[in-house]
Amino acid sequence: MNTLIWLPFLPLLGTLIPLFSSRYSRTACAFYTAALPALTLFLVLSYAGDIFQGERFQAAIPWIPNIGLELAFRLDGLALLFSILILGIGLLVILYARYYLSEKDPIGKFYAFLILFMFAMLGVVLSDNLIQLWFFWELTSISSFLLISFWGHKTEARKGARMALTVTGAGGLALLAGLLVLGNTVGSYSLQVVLDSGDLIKSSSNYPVIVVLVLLGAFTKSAQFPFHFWLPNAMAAPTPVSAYLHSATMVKAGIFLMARFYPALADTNLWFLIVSLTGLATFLMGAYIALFQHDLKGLLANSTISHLGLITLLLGMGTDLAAVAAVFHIINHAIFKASLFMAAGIIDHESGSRDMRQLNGLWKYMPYTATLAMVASASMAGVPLLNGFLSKEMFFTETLHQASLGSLSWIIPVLATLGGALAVAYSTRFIHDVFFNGEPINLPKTPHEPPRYMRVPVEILVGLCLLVGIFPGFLAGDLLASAASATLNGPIPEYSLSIWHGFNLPLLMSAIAVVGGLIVYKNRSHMFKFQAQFPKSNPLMVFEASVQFVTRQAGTLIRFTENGSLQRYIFAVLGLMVIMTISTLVKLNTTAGLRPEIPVDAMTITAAFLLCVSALATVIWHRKRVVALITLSVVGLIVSLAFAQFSAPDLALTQLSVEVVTVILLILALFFLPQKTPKESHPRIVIRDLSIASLIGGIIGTICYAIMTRPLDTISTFFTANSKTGGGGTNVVNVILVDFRGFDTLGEITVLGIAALGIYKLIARMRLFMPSSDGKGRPWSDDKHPILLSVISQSLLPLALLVSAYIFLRGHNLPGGGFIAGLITSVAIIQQYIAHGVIWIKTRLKLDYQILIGSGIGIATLSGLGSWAFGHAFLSSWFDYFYLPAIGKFELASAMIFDLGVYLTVVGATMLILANLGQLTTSERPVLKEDE
Amino acid sequence: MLDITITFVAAIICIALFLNLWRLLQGPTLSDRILALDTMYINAIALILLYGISSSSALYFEAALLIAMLGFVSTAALCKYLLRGDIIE
Amino acid sequence: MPFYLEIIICLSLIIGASFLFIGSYGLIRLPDIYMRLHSPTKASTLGITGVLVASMIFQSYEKGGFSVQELLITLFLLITAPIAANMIAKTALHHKIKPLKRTQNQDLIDSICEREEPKKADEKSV
Amino acid sequence: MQHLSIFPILIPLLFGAIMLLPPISRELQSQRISAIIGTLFLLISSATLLITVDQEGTQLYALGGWQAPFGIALVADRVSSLLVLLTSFIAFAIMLFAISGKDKGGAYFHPLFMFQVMGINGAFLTGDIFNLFVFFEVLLIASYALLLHAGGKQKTQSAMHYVLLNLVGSSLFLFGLGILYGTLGTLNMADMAIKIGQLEGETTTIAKTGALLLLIVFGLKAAMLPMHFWLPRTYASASAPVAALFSIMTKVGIYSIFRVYTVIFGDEAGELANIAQNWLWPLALLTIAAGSIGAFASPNLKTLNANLVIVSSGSLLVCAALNSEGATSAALYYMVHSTLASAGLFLLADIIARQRGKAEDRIVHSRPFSQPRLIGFAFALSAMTLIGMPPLSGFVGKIMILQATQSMAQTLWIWPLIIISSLAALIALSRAGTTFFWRHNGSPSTDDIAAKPTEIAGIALLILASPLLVLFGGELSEFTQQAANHLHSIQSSAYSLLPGVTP
Amino acid sequence: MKLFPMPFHSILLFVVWLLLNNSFSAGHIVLATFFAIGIPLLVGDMRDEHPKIQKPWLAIKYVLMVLKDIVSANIEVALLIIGPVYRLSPGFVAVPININSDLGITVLASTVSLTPGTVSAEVSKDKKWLYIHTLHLMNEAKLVEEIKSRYESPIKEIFGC
Amino acid sequence: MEGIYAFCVGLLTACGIFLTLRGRSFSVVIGLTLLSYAVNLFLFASGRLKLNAAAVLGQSEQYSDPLPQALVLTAIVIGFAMTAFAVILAMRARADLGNDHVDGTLPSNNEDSQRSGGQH
Ligand code: NA
Ligand code: NA
Repeated sequence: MNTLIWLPFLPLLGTLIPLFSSRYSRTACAFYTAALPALTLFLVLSYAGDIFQGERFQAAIPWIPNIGLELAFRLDGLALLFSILILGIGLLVILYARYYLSEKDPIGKFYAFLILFMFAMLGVVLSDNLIQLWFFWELTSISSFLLISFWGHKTEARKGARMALTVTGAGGLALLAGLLVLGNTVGSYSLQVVLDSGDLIKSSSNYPVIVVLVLLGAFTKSAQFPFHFWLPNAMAAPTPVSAYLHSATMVKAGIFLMARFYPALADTNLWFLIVSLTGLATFLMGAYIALFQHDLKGLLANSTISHLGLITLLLGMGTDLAAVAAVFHIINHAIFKASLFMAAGIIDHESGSRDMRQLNGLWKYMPYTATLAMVASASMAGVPLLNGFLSKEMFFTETLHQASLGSLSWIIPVLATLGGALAVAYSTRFIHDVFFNGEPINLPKTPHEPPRYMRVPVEILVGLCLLVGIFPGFLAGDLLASAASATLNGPIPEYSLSIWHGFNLPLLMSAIAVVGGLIVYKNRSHMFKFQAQFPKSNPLMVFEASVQFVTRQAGTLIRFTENGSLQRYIFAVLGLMVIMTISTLVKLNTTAGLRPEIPVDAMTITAAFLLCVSALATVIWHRKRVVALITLSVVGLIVSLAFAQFSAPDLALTQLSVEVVTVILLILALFFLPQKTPKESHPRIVIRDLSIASLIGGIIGTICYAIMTRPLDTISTFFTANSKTGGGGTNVVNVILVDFRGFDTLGEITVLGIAALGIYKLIARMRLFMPSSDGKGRPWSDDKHPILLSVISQSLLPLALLVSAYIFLRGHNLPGGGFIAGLITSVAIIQQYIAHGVIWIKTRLKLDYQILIGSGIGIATLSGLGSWAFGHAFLSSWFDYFYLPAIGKFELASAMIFDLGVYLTVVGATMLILANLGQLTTSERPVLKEDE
Repeated sequence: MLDITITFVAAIICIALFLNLWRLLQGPTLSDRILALDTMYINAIALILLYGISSSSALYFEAALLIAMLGFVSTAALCKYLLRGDIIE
Repeated sequence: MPFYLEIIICLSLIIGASFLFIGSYGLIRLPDIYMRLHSPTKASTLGITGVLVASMIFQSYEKGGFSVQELLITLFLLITAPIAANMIAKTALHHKIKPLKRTQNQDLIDSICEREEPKKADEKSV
Repeated sequence: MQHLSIFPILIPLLFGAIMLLPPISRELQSQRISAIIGTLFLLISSATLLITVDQEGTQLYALGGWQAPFGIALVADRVSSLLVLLTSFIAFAIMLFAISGKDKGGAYFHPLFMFQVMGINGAFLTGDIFNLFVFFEVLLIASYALLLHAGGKQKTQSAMHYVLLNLVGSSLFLFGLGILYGTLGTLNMADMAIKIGQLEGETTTIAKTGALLLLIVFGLKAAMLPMHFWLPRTYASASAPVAALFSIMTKVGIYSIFRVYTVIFGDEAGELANIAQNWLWPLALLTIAAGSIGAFASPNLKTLNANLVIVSSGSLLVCAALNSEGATSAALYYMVHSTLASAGLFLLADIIARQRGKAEDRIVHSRPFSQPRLIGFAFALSAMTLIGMPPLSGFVGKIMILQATQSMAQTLWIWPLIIISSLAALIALSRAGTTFFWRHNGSPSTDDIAAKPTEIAGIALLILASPLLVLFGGELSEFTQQAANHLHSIQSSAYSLLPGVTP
Repeated sequence: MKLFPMPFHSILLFVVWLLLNNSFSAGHIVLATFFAIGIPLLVGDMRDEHPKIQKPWLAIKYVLMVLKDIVSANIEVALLIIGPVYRLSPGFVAVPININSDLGITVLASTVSLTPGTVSAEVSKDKKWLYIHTLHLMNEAKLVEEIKSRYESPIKEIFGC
Repeated sequence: MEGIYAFCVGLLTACGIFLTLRGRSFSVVIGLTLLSYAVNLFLFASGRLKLNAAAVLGQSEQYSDPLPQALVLTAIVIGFAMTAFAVILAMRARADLGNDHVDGTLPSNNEDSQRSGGQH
């Protein structure tokens, strides 16, 4: 496989190395950590020659084709440039961090995060697929979050990191949207295709959306105005992190993005307006704010913002030369800013402070470091013979060569010069305030030169500043050319990298900037005074406050909607139901269908009247609970009669037996509940509820009527036709239950069993309210077990069992079955509990209801599994007729075994519920087993 | 003749049910209501049997039997509740 | 169906229904709960028996065999009706529901409620 | 294997029943062992089923030998077998977690767990709409009982709402079923799909009300606005393994919506074609919004996670509303991803709550963790998955959903909401994470509260599944694509699912 | 364990099974026997000790008598109900009883409830008194005497207690 | 007949819904029970009403639709299980939370509820 694929993954592999090598020594750890990035850098450089020749390397393997994601890498000039920056500066930072971090800091973790970030950055710059690019883009956000919050115990670190993550994360999401639109527009997520489709994109109606979304991603990452505020607060990170992320890598990712998509998106008015104006604003604002920072890193951070603005401005101009200048400044800024951060870190490390009001006159204590810092600062200020000068000259030149603002185009060079002056001013401040300007004030430590190797990275970078500044063509020429060519996706314009271009306008602008900057610095006290008039606003506080605000508002809203009122929740469900059904039902023109209706008879009217009156009485008296229970029983009774009347004897039987068990259950529960319901609904609520209840009643009634009066073509004829021949029973309903749809029944008894288990759980830990008197304050009677009831119940038990056996056995052919039989048995046993009490039963009835449930479900399931032995599907039934002498013909059916399972489950479940509930008040109450 | 008788008898039982309902709603005591419910069970049995006769079907017998068996249990449980609160003790 | 059978069925139906009706009627008509207890307990049991007999004869004829299942319902009712009446009476007494004013031996009610032996008339007067 | 399709239902059923019987019922240890064996069997058989379906196509299982539409048929197609495997996988992982002690605090944890899994698998596999109701009830009743596991006022209170709301829901379900049977005369979903196209006149209108009633029921399960209110409190109060298992329950509602409204009321349903979509649109988007707002307002991690479940429900409902193969494929991928992620976080939240002393999982400062690295790492992975950040699975699902929009209007509504919801998750989870792992006072607890090996294993299975979903995202998304393709073509080839009838 | 712990019930169950099934077929007789033996064995424990029926013939005679009384009771009560209510003179009566078995007391109380104008309302704790309510109390002493002679003594005799 | 039947179903539904919307658990349970009656009758009616047509082979000349009957039977059982659970949960809530309001807390500023609160 192409080595290109492995390039970014080599450092990823390296993420593990520091975690395991940190136990040896910090130096060893740093050494091992550096190995793979160094190797990667070596590999990258090995491509350099060909790339300088204009070649481009690409490699791809499919990954998730459905979303257009493939593992695709490209190494062209731009990628090469960034890879070298990422890996090169990364290696220096590894070395630097070895000395910067204290013994207490977990260096292994630090390196791991750093390498992870390096991997992500490499992924971004090497990506040849839009989705993959975004993939790594987000990884940079995450890994930078981890790095910024490395000292997470500090509030600023935590909050700063979170803010950085939020802002860049939001931008990342916008970027994703932008890239998806871009991909859709082009029809491919391949970067090369996109880059080659510039015209298509720019003429597409999606173009503005794409530009805005992609730029949102870029601007947030590169701290462009108005998203710049996160960067200074990210300075809570350890300085090596700043030196890496905020000079050469992370913040450059946004710049990289703009450069990467330059051929596809740039060179339109929209692009120019957004990008260059944003860049300009950022450039000036960053420089201005940098001037007022007392914190060394704050100054550098804002200067970074400013320089990023400068690059953005260049990229926005849309000319090829501006793009070249931008690429060049990317290189130069990375070099001097990294060295400056490192110098600041050394100062902080050795003096214990970064406050320029305390740091004075360090020249005396650390002259060597001071020299390095001063060179780098000078480069930042754009002093000749240093690299910063060259790209700034190009920048000034380009500001003069544009006419985008029409007659107002002169504003740009003027403002650029102003920005240059501010840069000179803050660079001067960095040099003068720190290294000169009297004696240090209250420093925690006496400053001295850092360890030898801590300086090495700075030395290298500052050396590069000088070398590039003096021999630009030799050192950076090819790199710049190939990077610029990749940026432009085509030939590069003519430009000269020489130091001296003669006396020209840009040189004048530089001169003005230097002089102006010095003047500004000189009069800084006035400016500080001027600035002091404005209220200080810490972006972090603002950010936190706004997050807090949103959180609070969200909380208020949630407390309002999710107010914990079940009545409201149910109302919401029902309200939705009313809206949905009514919107449909209005289209029903005729309620009655063509099916002839059954004539009405007196019996039906009576029953209906009884039903309605009792139902209404239940509602009206629902606050008198026992009365409501009695009227509810009447409703249940009438419902069973209705089933009986309309040819459903099985249903009638089931309804009757369930009814009794339910009533007993409700009575049992009523003992532990208040006897009465207070009147607490506001009349308005009552009217509201009455309205929705009547509406729903009306809807359901209407639908019910509409259905019943229409003919139906159903599959049921199959059941009546096959019940006897296929299922071996004449009671079709029962055959459906135990055979045709036995699976439903299996589920149903499982439900019953589970309900019983759940109820047992509920009861097992229940605290009790045991009223000593009824609702009217009358004490309970002392007759626990009325004698007549006790005696009669004993006699009824065998009879009831016989009846349930009868109901069970006939079920297959006549109304009945295991379920009803089970309920009858349960009621009979409950009757014994009522009549005799728990203790009496306990000594006489040794039934483990839990085992009944388990075996019931088990038997039903096994009866279904039996058919497997004969190669039939689960629950396939068999039945046969047998002849025994003297008895005659009789039938045996597997369905009966199934029904036995049903019977056992029903008895077990009902008894587990009722008996345990009853036992609550006794010494036999269920308690939690110790081991559970 | 049987048809007319059945209609007539059904009407009578229906009236009886109305009377039970009246007592059930009227009360005045809970005992009255339970008594009314208990009587209703009996009238319901009659109604079911009558329906069985009128439709010449023996399928309704079990329903009647169950009402007889289970109605008693529910009456007993309600009474026990009024007496003791706790019906299983 | 032979005419005599039809007559018998009709008769038992009418007799049964009448008793059922009277039972329910008494439930409305009688003035206190204790008196009302009598009417469904007794009148209804006979009433239901009438209907059951009719059903028995009818179903026996319909099936061409004999159908005596209905006896079971009677059996159940005969066993349970007194107990139900007893339970209801107990609740009424427990709730100290005042009987009709002219009820005799009202002084017994306290003893009944307490399930004590009746207090002798002479003890009471002391 | 002939009976493979029913294994995912029978295995938990039988294990559940056996655990109620002695000798296993007597000893917690033997219940644990059988629970692990049971879920492992389940996992193996579900995986086998998926492979079989992938290779041999949809498996029909006619229960009792009665062919559809007369008997109940199980339909193991790519969609259902994927979700069954998902269920089995999280069941296994959760069970690993639970046997370290979370199964204590109340009786019957293991059998109830098994029964709930059975209910979920049954709901996925059944091809019969009434049987779906039955399995809904199985999984609901088991969830009621499990919700109360280990007791506490909070649980009782939230269970009250959950149970009563669902009881109302079940009533509506039956009304809906009554209407559909009363107009179509059949219960098998494929048969319904055929008959729905043949409906004439005003019966169509009646059938439509039935369909909409079902939408409400499924919406209630899926926590669709305005029926989502119950979810945060319920999930937040449930004990960890239960909450984790619940993370698949909203998906049952979503799945049913896909089944019913693409198969029965799909493109070929004549007048009733795509009736749900008009309702789903606004409600789905509002659900995302409500979940995001809830996530913002969440005072603790469990509530936060619960609100993210609502967000994921909303996103899935959006896919249902989009009603295209791409959207369905996205939904299937997203379902797998979000179920695993939220289950993992629910388990993790328990460890977090345990190690933070009185602060529990509230987003306030607390004592430090006793296993900060392990938990921090797990939390970070979990959070990134849920936010939808690469390299974890959330981003694939998110992109698939975003790519599924087809018209400008769809894009304009869906994209901002999906993106803002991700941002809300990002903010909420990063706030929670930084607070948990960095805002400390005091010293770690000295009690024995460290995560136990099986707990770690359970969480690891769930959390580490996420990178695998990305790594093998190509295969998985190809599978979901085929599954979606199948789901959308069932209606036109319904007779192939009905061996009992001929066109 | 005895094969027939409850002989009376066994017979009852046997008969009831045949009644339920309306059949005297061999198959049902086998089943009836099975249940007549099986169910008492199953519920044998669920019983208090009750006296056995000592004089079955007397029991049958008693049952027939009660049935006859029930019919007359019904007619009597029906007449009372439809007659003028203001003439009714209800009352409570305490009947001293002397039966040493709960079963006996229950049978007596049930009989009383089923027969003319009386309902058993309560049994005293010491089981020496049966309180009844009469719909139309004419002669208290006569009523007590009638209950004791007509019902209580045969019951005592039947159960031998 | 169908009209009366539908009216009853509608009325039961309305009664059930109204009670389900009450604040106290017992009322809600009663409401759900009423609602489940309505549901069962409704589901039953989806097979259409028929007289003298029990689906028992050989017992009638025509057969009513047995399938909805089987469904209703299942629904009744499940409904019972659910109701039972809800009832016990209501008890448990009363025990745990000290009141029988479905929300676990009594609505504030309500004289009636405070008065009744002292009753137990
Ligand atoms: Na009790
Ligand atoms: Na008790």
